[in-house]
Amino acid sequence: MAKVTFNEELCKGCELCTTVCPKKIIIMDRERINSKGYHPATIEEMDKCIGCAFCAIICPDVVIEVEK
Amino acid sequence: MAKVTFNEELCKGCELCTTVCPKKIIIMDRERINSKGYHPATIEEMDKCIGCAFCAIICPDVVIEVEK
Amino acid sequence: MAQELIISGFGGQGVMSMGQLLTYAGMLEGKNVSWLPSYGPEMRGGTAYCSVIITEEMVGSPIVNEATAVIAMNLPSMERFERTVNPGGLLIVNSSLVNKKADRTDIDVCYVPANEIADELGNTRVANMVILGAFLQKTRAVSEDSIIESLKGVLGSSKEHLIPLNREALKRGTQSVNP
Amino acid sequence: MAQELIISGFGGQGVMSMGQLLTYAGMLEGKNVSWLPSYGPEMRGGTAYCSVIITEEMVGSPIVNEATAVIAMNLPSMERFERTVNPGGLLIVNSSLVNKKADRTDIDVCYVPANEIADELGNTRVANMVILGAFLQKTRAVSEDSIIESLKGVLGSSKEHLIPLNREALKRGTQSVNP
Amino acid sequence: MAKVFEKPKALTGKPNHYCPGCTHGIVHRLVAEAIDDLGIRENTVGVAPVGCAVLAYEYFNVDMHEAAHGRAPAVATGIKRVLPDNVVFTYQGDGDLASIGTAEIVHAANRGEKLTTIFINNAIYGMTGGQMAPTSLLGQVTATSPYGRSAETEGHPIRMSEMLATIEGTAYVERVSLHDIKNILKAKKAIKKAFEVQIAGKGFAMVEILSTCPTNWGMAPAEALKWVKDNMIPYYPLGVKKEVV
Amino acid sequence: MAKVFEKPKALTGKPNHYCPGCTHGIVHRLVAEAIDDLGIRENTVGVAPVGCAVLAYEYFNVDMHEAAHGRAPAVATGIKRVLPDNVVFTYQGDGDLASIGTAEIVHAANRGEKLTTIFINNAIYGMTGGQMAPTSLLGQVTATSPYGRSAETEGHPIRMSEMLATIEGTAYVERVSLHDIKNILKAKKAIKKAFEVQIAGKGFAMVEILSTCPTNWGMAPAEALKWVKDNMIPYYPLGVKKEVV
Amino acid sequence: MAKVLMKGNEAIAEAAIQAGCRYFFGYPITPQNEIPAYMAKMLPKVGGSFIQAESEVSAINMVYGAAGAGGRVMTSSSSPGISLKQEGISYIAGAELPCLIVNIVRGGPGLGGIQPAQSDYFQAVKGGGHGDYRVVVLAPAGIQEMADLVIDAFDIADRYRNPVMIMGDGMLGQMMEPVEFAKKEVTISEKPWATIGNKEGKPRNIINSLFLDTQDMENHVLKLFEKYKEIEKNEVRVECYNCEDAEIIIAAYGTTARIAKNVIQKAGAQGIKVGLIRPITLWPFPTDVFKKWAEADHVKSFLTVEMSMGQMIEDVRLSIKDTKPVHFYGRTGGMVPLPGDLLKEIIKIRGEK
Amino acid sequence: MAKVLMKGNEAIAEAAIQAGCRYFFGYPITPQNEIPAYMAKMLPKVGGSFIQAESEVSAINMVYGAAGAGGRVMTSSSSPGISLKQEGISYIAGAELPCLIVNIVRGGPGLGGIQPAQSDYFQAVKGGGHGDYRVVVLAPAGIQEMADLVIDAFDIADRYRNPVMIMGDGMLGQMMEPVEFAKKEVTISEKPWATIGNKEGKPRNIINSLFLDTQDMENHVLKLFEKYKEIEKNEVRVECYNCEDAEIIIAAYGTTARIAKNVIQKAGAQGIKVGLIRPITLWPFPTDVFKKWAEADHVKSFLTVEMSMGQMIEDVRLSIKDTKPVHFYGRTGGMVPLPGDLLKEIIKIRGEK
Ligand SMILES: Cc1ncc(C[n+]2csc(CCOP(=O)(O)OP(=O)(O)O)c2C)c(N)n1
Ligand SMILES: Cc1ncc(C[n+]2csc(CCOP(=O)(O)OP(=O)(O)O)c2C)c(N)n1
Ligand code: SF4
Ligand code: SF4
Ligand code: SF4
Ligand code: SF4
Ligand code: SF4
Ligand code: SF4
Ligand SMILES: [Mg+2]
Ligand SMILES: [Mg+2]
Repeated sequence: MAKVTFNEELCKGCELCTTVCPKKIIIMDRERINSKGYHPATIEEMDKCIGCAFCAIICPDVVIEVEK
Repeated sequence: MAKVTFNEELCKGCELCTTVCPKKIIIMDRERINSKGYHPATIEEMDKCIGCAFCAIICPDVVIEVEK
Repeated sequence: MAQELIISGFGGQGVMSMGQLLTYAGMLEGKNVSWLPSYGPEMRGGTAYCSVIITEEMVGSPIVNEATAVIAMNLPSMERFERTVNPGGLLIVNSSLVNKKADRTDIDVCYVPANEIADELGNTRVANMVILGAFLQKTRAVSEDSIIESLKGVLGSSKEHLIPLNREALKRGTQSVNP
Repeated sequence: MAQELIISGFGGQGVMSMGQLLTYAGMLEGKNVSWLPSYGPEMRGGTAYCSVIITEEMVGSPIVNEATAVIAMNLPSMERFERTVNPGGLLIVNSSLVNKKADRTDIDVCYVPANEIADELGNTRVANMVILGAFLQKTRAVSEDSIIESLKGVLGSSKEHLIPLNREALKRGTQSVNP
Repeated sequence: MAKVFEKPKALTGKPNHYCPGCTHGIVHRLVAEAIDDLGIRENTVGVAPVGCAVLAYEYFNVDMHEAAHGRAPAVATGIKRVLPDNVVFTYQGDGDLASIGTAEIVHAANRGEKLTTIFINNAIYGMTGGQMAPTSLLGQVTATSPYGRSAETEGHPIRMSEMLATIEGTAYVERVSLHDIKNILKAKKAIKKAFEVQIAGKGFAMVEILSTCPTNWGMAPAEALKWVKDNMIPYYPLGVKKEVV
Repeated sequence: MAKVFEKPKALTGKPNHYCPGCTHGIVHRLVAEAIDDLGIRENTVGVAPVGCAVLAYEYFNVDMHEAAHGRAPAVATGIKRVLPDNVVFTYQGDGDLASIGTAEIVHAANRGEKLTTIFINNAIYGMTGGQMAPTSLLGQVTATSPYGRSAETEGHPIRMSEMLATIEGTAYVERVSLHDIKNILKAKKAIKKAFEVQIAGKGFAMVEILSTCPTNWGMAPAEALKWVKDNMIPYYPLGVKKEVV
Repeated sequence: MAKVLMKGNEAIAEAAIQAGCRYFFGYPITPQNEIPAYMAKMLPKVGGSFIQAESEVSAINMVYGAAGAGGRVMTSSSSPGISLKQEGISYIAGAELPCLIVNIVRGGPGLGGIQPAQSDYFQAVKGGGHGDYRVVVLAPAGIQEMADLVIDAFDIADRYRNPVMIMGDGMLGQMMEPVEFAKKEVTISEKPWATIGNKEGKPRNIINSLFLDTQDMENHVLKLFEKYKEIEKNEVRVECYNCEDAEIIIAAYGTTARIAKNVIQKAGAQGIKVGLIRPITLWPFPTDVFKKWAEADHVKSFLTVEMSMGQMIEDVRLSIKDTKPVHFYGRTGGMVPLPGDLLKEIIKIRGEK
Repeated sequence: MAKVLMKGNEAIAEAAIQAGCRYFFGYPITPQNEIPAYMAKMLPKVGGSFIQAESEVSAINMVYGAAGAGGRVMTSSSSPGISLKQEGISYIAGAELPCLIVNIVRGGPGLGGIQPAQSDYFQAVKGGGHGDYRVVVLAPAGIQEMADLVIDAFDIADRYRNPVMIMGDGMLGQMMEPVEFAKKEVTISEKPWATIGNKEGKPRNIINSLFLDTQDMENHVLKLFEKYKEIEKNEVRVECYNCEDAEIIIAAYGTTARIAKNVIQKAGAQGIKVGLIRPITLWPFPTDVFKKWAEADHVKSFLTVEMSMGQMIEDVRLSIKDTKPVHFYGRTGGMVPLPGDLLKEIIKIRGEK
């Protein structure tokens, strides 16, 4: 089991993490907007995460922390 | 038969012409000194000249004219 | 009355072009005008703004330090520029993105849900025209026709088809506030 | 008497080092001194010169415009500097390379066949020491010992064996002119 | 649960000012990771360029020196001569390194300065709003090549890695890309190697990183990565261009 | 009797200021002969460098422009853009071209400017009295490498022709020498070719000429030529480095 | 042509093209990037040539080459980039070539900031490069004037064979105002000295600033300074505003002059009589105009207003020979004076007397 | 140490080494080539580092880096090369780093000549680079003073974290005079701000001159100018010679001051009382000393003598607020004033009154 944490305030909504997740579980949260004005990335089905950290590796803003 | 003319005032006495003459007929005139203070190059046995123009080709100061 | 206003918002909200349209319209009406953008790296993703002056007098400094009106398209803009409105002046807030009320009580504050209205028109990008409509309704700074005229100049003939949508957005904006 | 002299010749004739030796000697004798070379691309193959001042007073400008003495090691030097000698001053000509007489009649002119004397000593390169000897004989600007002292400093211990030759050249120079 | 990924110590953690999806951010992290991995944080001095990374001194948690545009290799040379036992790196864009700073990078390499250079080739001037870089591709439309770069008037894109590889003093030069996870990991390796080469005193080391500028390319970040893969890599082949062993 | 050798028309005939035996003089004549041969004297603009050839404008009998040190390629670019139908050449030393002017030559080549560059590599700064050039050989003693050039502190001599050959815009680059008659004749051919390449509009053309500086090398002129042959050529191999046909 | 709304930077570029400028060599730098962008777009259409040079150093040397070949040529940059051009500018002045250099000044020293500043006055006016030379420096205060001065600048450059500089700042470069381009025929004078090829029978042309003989060198500089005297006689431009009965005269150019005008109106409303002398040419400086007003009894003092720590103030003091007090009010580093603060300063100065 | 005979250029280099300078980055140019040559020879022996940079631009940026890393560092060049360094000098001043820059001035503009000149005064003193900043400028008039000032220069640079320039000319660089080096212990102050690695627990050091926030930028410049005020208060150096009863006071520095002294003696012999104020610091300028003498009744006028078309004269006029006439006598382009001509000028000025 793995856990991915997003430091939402840092997210710029670039969507790169969504493109590399092998499980395609990262989505952009269209409902919320952070103080910078971006819709942050988020995970709804965390249990599907395999902790590969691809999302973190590609994130240009060090938004993501991964635990396994 | 060939003729080599030195524009003596331009000669800087570098001796390069003497090194390339296949006939080794060019010598530095130790007796004379031009207004720049150099012993000019000269030929004593002009009849040995084959007009190859090697001397003129290597002269950095365009001192030499060759006729054939 | 001379207008000295600041229009501010996120990059991409069309605040710069809104200001230019207004300035152009003022010029078409024979007034003295200037437009001055903020520039620099802070624009990157951050807040951008421009200062617009439309006046019968000569334009001295194009910088607006004391505004007759401020248009705030997002929260950081309101926070930054609310205090620059002259007493008795106007603050127009894009209430679609700003869910806070202004602190000032000595000025006229209008809340326009510009993005929502634009969405209703089928194109979020005309939110700036909506809010511009509201501004014109309040100030009569220039006529709507002059705005449309300038817009034609800006869009060029290839994009003339966008005029009706923009005119509609302007109109919805004027209707969104009391004169 | 204060000496303000110009030493001039072809590059390679040792005019610069002659001037430096003299200056160094002046310094060793506790006088105020300066040495100033000509510099620049015209040196290339052309004529080089230096100005030397040896005086009890303070040295103002190190440039010598009006010389107490001129040493001309070649013809161009004589042509250029003959006129700068003060009336009553001294012109020393290296007659080995200059086969012309000076025009000035209001100055003391000495002709020293420096290269020939140097050749006799077996080394053309000490022509400068020969002429320096002549200069010292005429002016007593500094003592011969001071010159040898400076030379030792310049040559360093590795070339100490050259001292006798140079001393001899100096001596031959002093002998070549009347005091 | 153990952390499998967290912010490296050699980053300050200050939010960066780069545009959404700009790969400058990825490179910052990779450099910081390499510094952490090698345990050289306290011994490293970084030189920030003038370019979008002008504020790099805010992000790298090491002593930093802000250079003049293009002069980072000269600044780094000055630092390294004073501190031969420190690790010194420059971080430079393609305008900085391949245009105004051409002489500086060529001669730092030629002197074999023991420096590590991180070269961000994003085929554009990001900072100043999207002008042509010497590395812009043929046909690429930029603010100063509005009709697309033409070989006739602007010349071909310059391949700095290949050029610098001809220089004796260059000990290591590799070109990498960031367009997918595999390549990001390769890039990280290359960056680490470029520091190791410096530490081993072998000479000048550079990693050229094909990077994106979504803003000035006018593309979404993911699209920009694809553009790197489809358009840049064919012209800028990846791989080690020189390695002195 | 017919003249088999006389002063070319593209030389003014003014005596040059070069030291005895300096090969700058030979190169001047070769360039002038090429101009005469091609019949382009009235259409040529030359750019003089800052270096021993700073007075080249006195010697070449064509319109001349004196550049700032190292900037001849930029000056020539400006001229060529105004006068695309003229022939423009630069004449540059190794300090000028390979040191201070590195960025200018790289980018003139990279833009594929239709220029001809005559590059005098004499492994030294002649004009300023014998300082190290980027092209000075390892071990060479100069005013600024008094203990001999060391790879460790000064780096290896730079091979500009090889470096510029990696650039797309370079249409022709050849290295020649002047150490004997055969090579002088080859050099002449190369110079002529470099003008022809420009006239044909193919791109940037350069001839690197291994040249002597008897004065600052401290050698007799003939000895200096031998030094070129024995020491320079092994490090700077002669021949065509690039030719676009 | 009708009025159009344009950024200052664009107006400079358009005016240059209308003035017959066909060659532009530059390097990007904020806040002047609209100039190269405009030139890149338009020059190919009019048969000209645009190059983004590899650096500012190269750019100015391309200008040097193009000017020598007879081209109407310009470059533009901002403060750090202008510093890099100093050697080249000195060469161009020394070789007596015409060209236009635009400096859209930003805050300094060093990398500084990109906001409006006037802290390159000394560099422009006293000579940032080495040696004895002068550059004509024009300081527009509005977009229309910017356009007009660009056109004049090329003519001045050609007439005197001398580089001319336009000094603006980020505010003037970025702001939009209406501007009208008078379509006038451009006549560019012959340049018989240009290096275009030595046709048989013509004298050989050489562009050069090297003089190995010191007397030649001095003569050359003396000749340059004869020319500069002519320029000082003919080319001074200045605006006087409200000086007729002013107690205090503000000296300000460009952006600060605009602010000063606002403040002068406000001060007038309060009964304080303030005038403005606005140098349009920073060199040649309008010395005589300052002197004239300094002699007027009603003028009690001067106040120099600059976006710098005080640079032009020296020329103001030199012009009036310190016969009246010259005060200074400045903001720097990209800060633009606030009208209210300036007014306070005026009131303070008035109180002091 | 005993007196030795040395060229000015060599004395500069030797003095630098004695002052603990261990890093030299430069590029050859006449007439200062003896400096790099000396450094190339000596620095390796004392554990220092010499680099012949690829250009003056690189050299000044190497200086910038080395200074940031805490090294005692210098560069030297001559006029065109100094122009190329202007961007870098502005950066170093902006980032507040100490270093020594030597300019052995030659005639200009452009390539000019290599003979002595003083025509880079404006560039050095008013700021050849962009932005609001100052460089301390020292102008020695003899070889001993050159050596002494070099040692002082490094201390001043460190004390104020500011670049210092030594201005000489070809004559001072090339001439030999006796010089003595007082063997004193060098103590180089700590540089806690240097970028030497961010050891845990210490604050992170950043060398920088960028300020995106305009108020920060202005505050930074104000802080610089506070420092400059301190320098103006503490570091002015000047020599007054024969001023006590002078009718005419010559203002001259460096080479021209030497010539002036000769002439003053000659004038004295003719009963003409001439004095000399010789600024040793060109910035900070000895304003107060000029003011003091201008207030003396016996002083009727000033005469500025420069090897330029007249640059320092502006500072002389500003210093005395034009309260007395300030005449000018200059030669330029490598010409050095002749004592006889200067004397004639003095006699002429005296006749005019
Ligand atoms: C001397 C100088 N010239 C120009 C500039 C303006 N400038 C700032 S960043 C930059 C180029 C940025 O491009 P690049 O180096 O490719 O970095 P990127 O922004 O793409 O990462 C330029 C030209 C400057 N600051 N200084
Ligand atoms: C900006 C500038 N820097 C330095 C110089 C001094 N300088 C004149 S020529 C030269 C180098 C000459 O060497 P090179 O280019 O190899 O030509 P060479 O004399 O060997 O033919 C230098 C450094 C200068 N004139 N201008
Ligand atoms: S760790 Fe891997 S699986 Fe989990 S969210 Fe990130 S990319 Fe997807
Ligand atoms: S990659 Fe990072 S910044 Fe981009 S959307 Fe994902 S979490 Fe946000
Ligand atoms: S032409 Fe040939 S043979 Fe005759 S002198 Fe010259 S080199 Fe000798
Ligand atoms: S090569 Fe020319 S200069 Fe040299 S000695 Fe022969 S003729 Fe004289
Ligand atoms: S402008 Fe381009 S390079 Fe710069 S931060 Fe934005 S995306 Fe990145
Ligand atoms: S110094 Fe060297 S390169 Fe220059 S002219 Fe003399 S020999 Fe030739
Ligand atoms: Mg880039
Ligand atoms: Mg050379």
